[in-house]
Amino acid sequence: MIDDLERAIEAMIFASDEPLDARQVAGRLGDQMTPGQVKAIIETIAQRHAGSGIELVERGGHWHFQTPADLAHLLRRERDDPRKLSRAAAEVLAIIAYHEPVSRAEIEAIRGVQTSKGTLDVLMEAEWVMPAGRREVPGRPLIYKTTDAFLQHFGLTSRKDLPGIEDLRAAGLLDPVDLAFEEAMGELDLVKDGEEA
Amino acid sequence: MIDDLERAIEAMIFASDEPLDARQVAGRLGDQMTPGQVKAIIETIAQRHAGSGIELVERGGHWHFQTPADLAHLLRRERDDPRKLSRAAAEVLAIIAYHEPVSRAEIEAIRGVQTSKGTLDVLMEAEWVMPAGRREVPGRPLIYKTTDAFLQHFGLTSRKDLPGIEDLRAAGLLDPVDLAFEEAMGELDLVKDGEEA
Amino acid sequence: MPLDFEIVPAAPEREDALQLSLESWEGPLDLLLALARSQKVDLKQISILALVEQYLTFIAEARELKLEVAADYLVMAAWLAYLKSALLLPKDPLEDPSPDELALRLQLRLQRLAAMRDAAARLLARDRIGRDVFLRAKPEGLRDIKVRRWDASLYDLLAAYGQVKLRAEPVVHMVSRRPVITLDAALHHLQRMLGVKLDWAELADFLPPDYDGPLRRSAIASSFVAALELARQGRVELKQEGAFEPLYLKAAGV
Repeated sequence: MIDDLERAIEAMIFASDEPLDARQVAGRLGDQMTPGQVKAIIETIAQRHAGSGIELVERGGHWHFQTPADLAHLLRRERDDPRKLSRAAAEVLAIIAYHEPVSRAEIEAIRGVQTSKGTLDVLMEAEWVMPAGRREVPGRPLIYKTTDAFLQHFGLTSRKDLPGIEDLRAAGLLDPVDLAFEEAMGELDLVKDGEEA
Repeated sequence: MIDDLERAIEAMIFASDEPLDARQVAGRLGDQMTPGQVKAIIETIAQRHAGSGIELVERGGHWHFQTPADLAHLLRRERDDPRKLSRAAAEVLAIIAYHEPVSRAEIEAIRGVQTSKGTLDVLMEAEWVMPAGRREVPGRPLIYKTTDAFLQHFGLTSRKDLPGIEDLRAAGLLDPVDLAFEEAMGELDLVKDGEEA
Repeated sequence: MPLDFEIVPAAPEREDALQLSLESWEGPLDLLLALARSQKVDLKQISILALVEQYLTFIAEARELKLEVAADYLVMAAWLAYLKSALLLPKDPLEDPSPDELALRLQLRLQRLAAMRDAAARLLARDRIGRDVFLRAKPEGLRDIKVRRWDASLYDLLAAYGQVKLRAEPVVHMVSRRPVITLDAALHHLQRMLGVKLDWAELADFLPPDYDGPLRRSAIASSFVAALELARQGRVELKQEGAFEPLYLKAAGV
C-alpha cells in the first residue's frame, strides 16, 4: 500500500511539463512539508521504480521520469529508406571516380554546370566520397576521392576497373542520344542497300 | 526483479506519445510475441502500478499511463482548460456514442432541432467523432461513430463502459420512437385484452 | 461539472423568467422537456394535456410581450392546440392516428431526449483527460528513423560520365543528313539498268520499287540529272510526249 503523499508526489512529477525540485513539490502540496521530507519521499519513489521500464532521475536537484537508456533502441527504430541517386549526383560521382582527387571547382569545370553543395553532401552521406586533403594552390580547395564503400557498391575491385573513354565510346555511352539522328542512320543504311542491289 | 520483456513493454508505453495497442507493441518487439502474450504482460505491468501515482489504463484496446482521478485537485492548474463543450455539442456527442453509427437525420429526430454545421465540426476537430461510411437507404446519408480518442478522453475502457448504456438499452430508450411506439401500442392492446378477459 | 455543462435553465418558477429566456431553448422539443420536468413527475407519468396547456400559455405570453417567436415554436403550438382539442373531444374511433397515439409519441420523444441529455451530463462528468486525469507532458515519443540508402548502378554511373564527356566535347554542328540518292549512285544505277532494259522505258521504272517518300523523290531527281548527263555523253536517248508527260529512255544505238 503506497501512502497518499507518495502517490501525490509521484503523479505530480509524472504530469509536470518540466523537472521539479523538492521545493516546488512542497509548494504544490501547500508547504506542509519541508523540502527535505519531500526529497526523502522522492527517493522512495525512485527506489520503487528502480530496475523497471520507468526511471525517476535527478538532474541538478530536479526530478523527472524517463525511460532507461538501455531501452533506447526500442524507442528509436531505424528503417531503410532507399532512394535513387539523382542524375547530377551520379555525374559528380563519376567525375570524382575518373579524375580523383578533384576539387569542387574542377568538378564544375568538367561538368560545365554549377554543382550544389547538397550533391556532394549526398555522396558523402552515402559514404561513396570523402575529402582527401587540400590542393596546394591558391585558396587551398578541398579535394575529394572515392571510398572503398564506393568500390564495393559498384562491384569494382579497384578504380582501374572503370572502363576507359574508348570503352565507353564503343559501348555507345558517348553517343549523343537523339532519336531523329538514329532514324536517319536507319535510312542511310537503306540507301547503301540500294546501291549494292 | 522485473524481466526484460516486461521492462521493454513498460518503457515503450511510457515513452509513446499516443496510446499503444498490443499489436503495435508486438510489432516493435520484432513480432516475436503474439498480441495475446503482449496483453498478458501489459496486464502484469498495470497490476504492478495499481494504487500508485501512475496508472496504466486500457482505452478501446489501447493502453496509456495517466494519473489517478482522485489526485486531480493537486494536479489541476488554472491553465488546464479542457475543451468546453456547448450543450448542443454534448448532446450530439452523447447521441452518437449511445446510438452509433448514426446519421445526422437520426440525431435531429432525437433532438427535435437541426444540428448546426459547427456542432459536428467541433466534435470531429476534437477527434472524438468520425464518419463511418454511409447508411444504405435512399439518399445514402453519412453516418458517424465515436473514436478511440473519445474513449481515452472520457476514461472509457470500451463503449460498454458508457454510463448507463445497459439500462437505457433495456428500457428501450435507445430504440427509435417508431419501434418504441409499436411496442407500447402492443402492450396497450394486451392490457385491453386483459381488461376484457 | 458546471464548468462544462450548464444544465438548461430548469423550468423557472416565475413566468417572466420563462419568457425572458426563450432564446435559451433549442427548439420546441427542448422547451417542452423543460416544461415537462417542471411537473416534477417521471416522464412516464406526465400529463400531456397539462404540458400542452403550459406550452400554449408560454407561447401566448411571449407573443403578448411582443417577443419574436420563431416559426417552429408556432408550428408546434398549432399542432399542440389541435392535439389538445382532440384529446378533450369525445373519441372518434375512426380517427387515425388517434389523439392518444399522438400523445404517446410525444411522450416517447421527450423520454428519448431526456435520456440523451442525462447521458451527456454523465459523460461530461467522467474523469476527463486534462481535467481529472493527466498524461505525461513530454513523453520521449516512439520514433521510426528513416535511414537513407542511396542507390545507383554502375550503368547509371557510366552513363552519367558519358553525358558529362559529351557536354564537355567541343560542339560540332552536324547537319542532319536527309535520306538522299547521290548523283553518283544514280548514274551507277542507271547505267546498270540500261544494260538490262532494251526498249524504251519510263524513268520511274528504273527506280527500285521499295523507294518511297522523300527517298523516292530524291531518287527521281538524281536519276533525271543522271539521265541528262548520260544523254549529254551520247550513251542514252530520251523522249517525252509533252511537258510533264512521262520521260522515256533507252540505251543509245540499240
